[in-house]
Amino acid sequence: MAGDTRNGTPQAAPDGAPAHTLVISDLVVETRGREPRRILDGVSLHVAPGETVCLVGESGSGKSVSSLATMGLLPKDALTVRSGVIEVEGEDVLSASPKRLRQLRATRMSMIFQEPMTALNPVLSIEKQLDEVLDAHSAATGTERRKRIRDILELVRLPDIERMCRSFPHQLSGGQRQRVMIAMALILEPKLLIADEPTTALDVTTQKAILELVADIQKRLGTSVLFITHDMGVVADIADRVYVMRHGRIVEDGPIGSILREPKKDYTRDLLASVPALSPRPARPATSAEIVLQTSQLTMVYGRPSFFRKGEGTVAAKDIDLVLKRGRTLGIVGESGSGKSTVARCVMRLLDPTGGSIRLRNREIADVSRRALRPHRKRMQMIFQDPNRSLNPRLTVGESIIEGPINYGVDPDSARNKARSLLETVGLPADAIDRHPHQFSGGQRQRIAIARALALEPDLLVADEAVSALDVSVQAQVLDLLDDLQARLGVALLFITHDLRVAAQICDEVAVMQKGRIVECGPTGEVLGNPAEAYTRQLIDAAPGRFWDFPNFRPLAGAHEPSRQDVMVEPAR
Amino acid sequence: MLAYILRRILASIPVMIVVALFIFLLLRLTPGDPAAIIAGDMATPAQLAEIRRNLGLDQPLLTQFVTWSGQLLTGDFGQSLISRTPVLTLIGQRLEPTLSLAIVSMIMTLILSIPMGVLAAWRHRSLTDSAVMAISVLGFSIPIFVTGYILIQVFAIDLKLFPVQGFTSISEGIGPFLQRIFLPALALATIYIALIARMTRAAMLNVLGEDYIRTARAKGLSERIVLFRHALRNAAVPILTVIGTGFALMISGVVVTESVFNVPGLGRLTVDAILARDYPVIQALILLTSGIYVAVNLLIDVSYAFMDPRIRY
Amino acid sequence: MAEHPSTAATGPGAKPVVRRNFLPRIGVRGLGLAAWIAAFALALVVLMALFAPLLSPYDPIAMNPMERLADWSLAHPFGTDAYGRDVFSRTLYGARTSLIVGLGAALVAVLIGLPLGLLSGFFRTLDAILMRIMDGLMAIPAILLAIAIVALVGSSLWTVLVAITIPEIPRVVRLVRSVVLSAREEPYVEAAITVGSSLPKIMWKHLAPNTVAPLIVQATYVCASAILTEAILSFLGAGIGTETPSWGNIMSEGRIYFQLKPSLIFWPGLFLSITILAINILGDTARDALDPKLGKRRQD
Amino acid sequence: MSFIAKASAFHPRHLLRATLLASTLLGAGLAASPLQAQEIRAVMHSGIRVLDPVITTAHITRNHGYMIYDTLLGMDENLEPQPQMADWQVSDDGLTYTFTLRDGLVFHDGAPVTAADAVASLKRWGERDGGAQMMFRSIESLEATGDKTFELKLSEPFSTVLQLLAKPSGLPTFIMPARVAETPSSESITDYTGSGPFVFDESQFEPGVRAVYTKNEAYVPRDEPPSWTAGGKVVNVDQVTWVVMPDAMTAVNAVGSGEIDFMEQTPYDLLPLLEANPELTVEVLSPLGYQTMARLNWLNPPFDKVEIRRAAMAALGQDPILAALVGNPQYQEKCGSMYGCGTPLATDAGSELIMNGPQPEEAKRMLEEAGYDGTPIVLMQPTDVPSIAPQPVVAAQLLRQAGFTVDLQPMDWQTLVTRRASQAPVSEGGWNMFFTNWIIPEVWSPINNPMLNGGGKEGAWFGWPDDPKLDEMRANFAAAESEEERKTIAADIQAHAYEVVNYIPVGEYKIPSALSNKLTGMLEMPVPVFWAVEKAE
Repeated sequence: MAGDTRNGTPQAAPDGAPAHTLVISDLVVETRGREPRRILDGVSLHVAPGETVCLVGESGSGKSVSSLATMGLLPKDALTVRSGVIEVEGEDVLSASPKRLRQLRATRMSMIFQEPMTALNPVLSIEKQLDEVLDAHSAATGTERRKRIRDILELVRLPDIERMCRSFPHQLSGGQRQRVMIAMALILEPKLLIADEPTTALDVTTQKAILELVADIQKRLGTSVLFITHDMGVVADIADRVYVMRHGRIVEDGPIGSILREPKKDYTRDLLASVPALSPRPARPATSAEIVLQTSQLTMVYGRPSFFRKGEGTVAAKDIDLVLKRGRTLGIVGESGSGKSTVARCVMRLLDPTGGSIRLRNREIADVSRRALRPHRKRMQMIFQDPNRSLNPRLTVGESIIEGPINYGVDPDSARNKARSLLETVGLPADAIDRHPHQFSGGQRQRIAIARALALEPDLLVADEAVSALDVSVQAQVLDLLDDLQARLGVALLFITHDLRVAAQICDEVAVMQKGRIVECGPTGEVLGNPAEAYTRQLIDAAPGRFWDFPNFRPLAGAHEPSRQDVMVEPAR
Repeated sequence: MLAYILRRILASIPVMIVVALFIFLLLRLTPGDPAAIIAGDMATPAQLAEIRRNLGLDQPLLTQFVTWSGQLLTGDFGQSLISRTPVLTLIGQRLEPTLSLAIVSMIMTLILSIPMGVLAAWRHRSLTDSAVMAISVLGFSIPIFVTGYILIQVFAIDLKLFPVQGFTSISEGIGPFLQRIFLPALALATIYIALIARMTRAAMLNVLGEDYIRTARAKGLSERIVLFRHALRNAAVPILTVIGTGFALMISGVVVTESVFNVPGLGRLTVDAILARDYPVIQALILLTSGIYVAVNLLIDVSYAFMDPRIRY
Repeated sequence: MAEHPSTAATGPGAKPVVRRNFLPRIGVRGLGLAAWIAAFALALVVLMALFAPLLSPYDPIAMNPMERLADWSLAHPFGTDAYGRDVFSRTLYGARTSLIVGLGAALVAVLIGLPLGLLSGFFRTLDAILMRIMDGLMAIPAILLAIAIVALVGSSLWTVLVAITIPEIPRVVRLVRSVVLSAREEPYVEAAITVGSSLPKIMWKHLAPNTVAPLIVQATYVCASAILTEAILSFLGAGIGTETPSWGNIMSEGRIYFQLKPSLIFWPGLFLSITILAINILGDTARDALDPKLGKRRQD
Repeated sequence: MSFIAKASAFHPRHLLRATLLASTLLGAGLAASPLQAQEIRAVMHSGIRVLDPVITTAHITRNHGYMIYDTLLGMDENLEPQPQMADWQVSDDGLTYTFTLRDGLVFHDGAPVTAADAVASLKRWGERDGGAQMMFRSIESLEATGDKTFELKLSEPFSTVLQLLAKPSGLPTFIMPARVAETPSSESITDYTGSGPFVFDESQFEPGVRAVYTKNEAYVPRDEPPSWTAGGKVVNVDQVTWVVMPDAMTAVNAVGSGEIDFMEQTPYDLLPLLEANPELTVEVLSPLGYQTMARLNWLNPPFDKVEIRRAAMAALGQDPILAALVGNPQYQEKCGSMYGCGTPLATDAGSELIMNGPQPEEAKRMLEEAGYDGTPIVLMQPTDVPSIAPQPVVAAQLLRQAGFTVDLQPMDWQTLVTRRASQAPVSEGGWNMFFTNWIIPEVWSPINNPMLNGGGKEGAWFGWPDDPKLDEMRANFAAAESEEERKTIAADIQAHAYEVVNYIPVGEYKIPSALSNKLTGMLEMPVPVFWAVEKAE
């Protein structure tokens, strides 16, 4: 049954054995316990020397499990390999002894992980963490090891290497940490590098730099890369070949070009269709002149000096001027730490801004007391990033939705009736009202959160990274829903996102933030189509797969075909 | 860091004032009359009153408190009402046994409990894990005086390996010292071993699920290095915390152990002083133990920074 | 914290955060054998305590000085103590006292600690004052405090209970406070703020339930340690009076006969250890089942 | 013993192994480390804390007094006063006593003992001791008449001057340097210079841990053989160390293992352990023993009524109380004499009610007649003093059987001694009943028996009987000329005291001591002393 996916032929099998750096055939992984559940169901794939293979799929598709199985790192008490073969450079790793497996790691196969924040040991210095790889696998002397460490850190283009060596992970930026991870993985020049979502947690500009680095080193060392990602944009940028996974099986595989242009399976097509393109939405005519939200000189400074604390404090947002009209969507985009969420939380008065004004329907709310704020609260509502956490897991869906209306004096019965119809509005069955959030998927939970926000009939909806935690297919649906609701209810939407492509899909106007300030603001088409600021351009350039029009299975008009070479010649940032 | 320590010390001043005031009031409101202890069974009420006046116990509470705290500020802890010995001399005499007991017991605890906890976490849900947990839960479930009696019966009386009771100063040689301190320290350590082994296991279980442990394994490091270099150091903070809060547990353990093994330490001094209503001694001792408790926990907070470079004060 | 929450988990590839926030849902199947045995033993002890008057052959305080320190016999399954009282009956009634002390301490500590912790977690000014007082209370060695309190009010069951409970309160307050401090950052609490819920409502509906799981775990430890502390207080002569038999004072009165009549200390000791063992095992089970992160949370 | 098996089941194997290993390393096996030659290590009945033998009547402080001080007179085993530091002459009218100090008496600091020192010490003693207070009311003057002689002049006849000066317990006449004796009697002394057979080593004193006494090389003993506190105090050891062991179990183990040479009071129930040890001797050193008694509060109902006090006496009985307290016929004795049995004044006058107890039915009847309204009796129980803890528990049961309502209140001894001083009603912290113990020499005459004082709220001992008749009888006793007369008056006093239920003696007991067989020649007397005794190498 998995045989039909083994049709890909290695593109560049060099002469001489082994033909493949990695071969996985018919791998079956199950959960442990009395009623085993299949996590991987006959997965087969191979990676040729020097090749970059992308394993793409949504959450829960089993792509990470495949890589962990290869490294012999499956959580022993939870998962077990039922059958199948995994060979690295011809050696069977499934039947290898623990000792042999340890020897293979870092020398033949290496892995880098998604969260560079947590994947490095926080209490050991960078040098120590690199050194112990050499210590475990080579007989090199101290001097040799020190030199090797500095060489590899140079290779991954880290600045100020001596300081780096002494540093601890928390003292580095996310990108630097991921470079350290790469250095650690490659210090013994293994033939296989498995990269499990290595750039997902990074900002786009950093992501771009890391992708370039991987490609560059791969070329120099001839490493084979198995790259696991959910992001079709990334796939389009780096892959030689692609495996699409779903529910523990390989759905489709093939060279990058054919997958993107001629996907054979419905799932692949759907996946590609829901990838947001960087092309701005067509401009909408303004429906109302009524200003729902206006901020001026809004400023938020953390940690102002006190008796025990000297210094200036951290400026999270400064002089933010925004105007949002009824029925319109204003996007705030920026990388992590740019202050976009601070602005959202100030607007919601979850934070008390340290300066400036916030006017909600022409009423000043920036400095009113909590009590005086209460009547205004129902006029603005928020959708949070993580639907797993923004719904109280102990309350039923209904209880969560009617909490607000009851606070404002609606009687419980009519509030419940309203909740039912709201649930239907957001595309859920009315009987969902008595269930608990954990019985729903992430996308459904976000719909519930939207229903809750709408229950108070707000004029302003603030969505803080509201689709970032969702799979692309779900993401597209939620964006559609928001758009639809806006059209029907005329609510104004303040949309916070780090993802330019998402912003392009939904926003009428976009404000680009950097280091707490707005660097550029204007209609989406203008800002994204013809950026005035270098920073905006930089962001746009870094967006993965920006040359490809995924939903239409073709390159974007006017853009040239993406290629790996194209990525590689870009200078590192 | 220095500023942090300074700030913490400043912050502990109100704590100590709360302690001092609380103890003072509690004691003075407690029925009991040191004069009666001094005078014995035959004294008449008039004689008692005379002795009380002599000790200044007839003064209003506030006056007594002001006098006492005034003396404290000059470093004068007063003298025992009963034996007229300066309180500091009394404490000085009893410090070594208690410190020895606490330190030896702590060393035993660390030697035994940390490997136990690490092992249990590493072999999570195995027989070893269950065994380690059973031992430590058992250690937690037997009153310390029973543990003490059993140890005495088995090791001192039946096997004649150790003396039954008492304390020998370390100045009389390390051998005799260890020989006397071994059983009481072991009795005292049982609860602590249980506590720390459990905490170590729990903290290690947490840490072993972290990404960097997976990274360490992916680097092909041996399990020993993964466990002790990577996991244990990261698990140190909660373990240290429990060592700090468990210190309070140790104090109550010390009181009992000192009685059972007749170790002439501070614990016994405190109980004697409470039973005799020897106010200056009780006040000084509780202030001292509270001070030590606060200091130990400050020390532990500071040591976090050495265990975990992310923590900066 | 340089990282902003908005990047904590981006992208659909992020692993779903598994949160076990729900009320204790320990499935029957989830319990290990040890937990089963523990639950059974505890149930037995509770039944013993409940039906002590029916089960005991003698009045636990009726003495017969002529028949003191009797060995095991059919009439006295556990022998008699120094007053000639039936140790079996005393042990049964002792279960009552010890359980009252244990459960009482846990309950009272939670009842007082929960509101204080909730308030402390929410109001900074109150927090500063309350925490200094709690620090002070915590710094005073519990056993010494207990001795002093028992000396102050006399040694009845209730004063011993109070004396044992007071030192436990700061721990509960700190626990609740720490849970509140972390839970109030949860988006669903912010969501409740944005829908205009009042502070008491937020505390009660959204924050308090978070404390249930850790409190259950903490309560088992308070319970176990209260029973032990009662025994230690008895040992030090500051325990419950002999007319209210407790395992602690039976053992304490019998400890001098340790070598001659081990049964005096063995039986109550056995019940005490089994009970505490059972409570501890259940507490551990509850912790493993409820909150794997509890151990990581610093106490302060 | 089965404990080994049980214990190793309790503890993991590795623990055992570690322990064995550690002990081998330590070269263990010598359970008893070699003691310093000629040192006697003793566990006394309690720890010594108060070092002033005049300010307190605590027995341990008295014992301490006998170590480092000499007494003016001694008392021999026939209860006869004998010269110790001084000899005496009595004038024909019996009103003037002349004392002459013997030669060779030197304080530890080298100064000779003078008559002035003796006079100052006696005066301080006279302010504290109950009997002495009574005597001093009859003293006209007490003055030194020379370096070695002093004179005591009575204003009226007082029959027991020598008995008081020689009494071995309560407050004996310890002689201190005048500078020390000038300390007010309500203030503890801080200078522990004496002239006794041992020197107190202040540097090694740790209250609650140990007290160390070294041989006084300068001490010149009398030539007579020792007999109680009379005769020569010849010290045969270099040092005596009193070790405090709060846990009786630990002390018994320590004696058993040879770490301790002498344990003054052994718990009866542990005697089998000690008796089975061939290296130990268990014997009663104090031939007179102890009296245990109940005191009722005359101020508070229901014991303000003599009928109800009598009912309580009928309800109690010596047998059950002694059984709970001692439980060993060898060491307990029913005794109806308030002056102790086997003493010169011993009598059973008026003791029928308590000697025939417990009589619950009789007591019930008496209660009914007295119209007892069920007022609860607050009976105080000290939980931390093993020798007084059981009596109230048994009494509570006996009283309840007789129809009393009893509120048995456990507390520590300190709370008890404070509370018993309260004359307030029960609702305001007062009390109805408590128990305590005396050694016989403390109660053996109407003069020094603290209970036999009818001074009421001001003058009497706790319980405050207001009984002028009793005080009158005591005065007669003090003035009595002959032994016969004294005996008669004492019997009358006792009969009267029983009639009004001044207090209720509930039996006598003796406490065995445990001695290492290395010790020989330990004196049998009411006070444990460490002269005469020898210790084998």
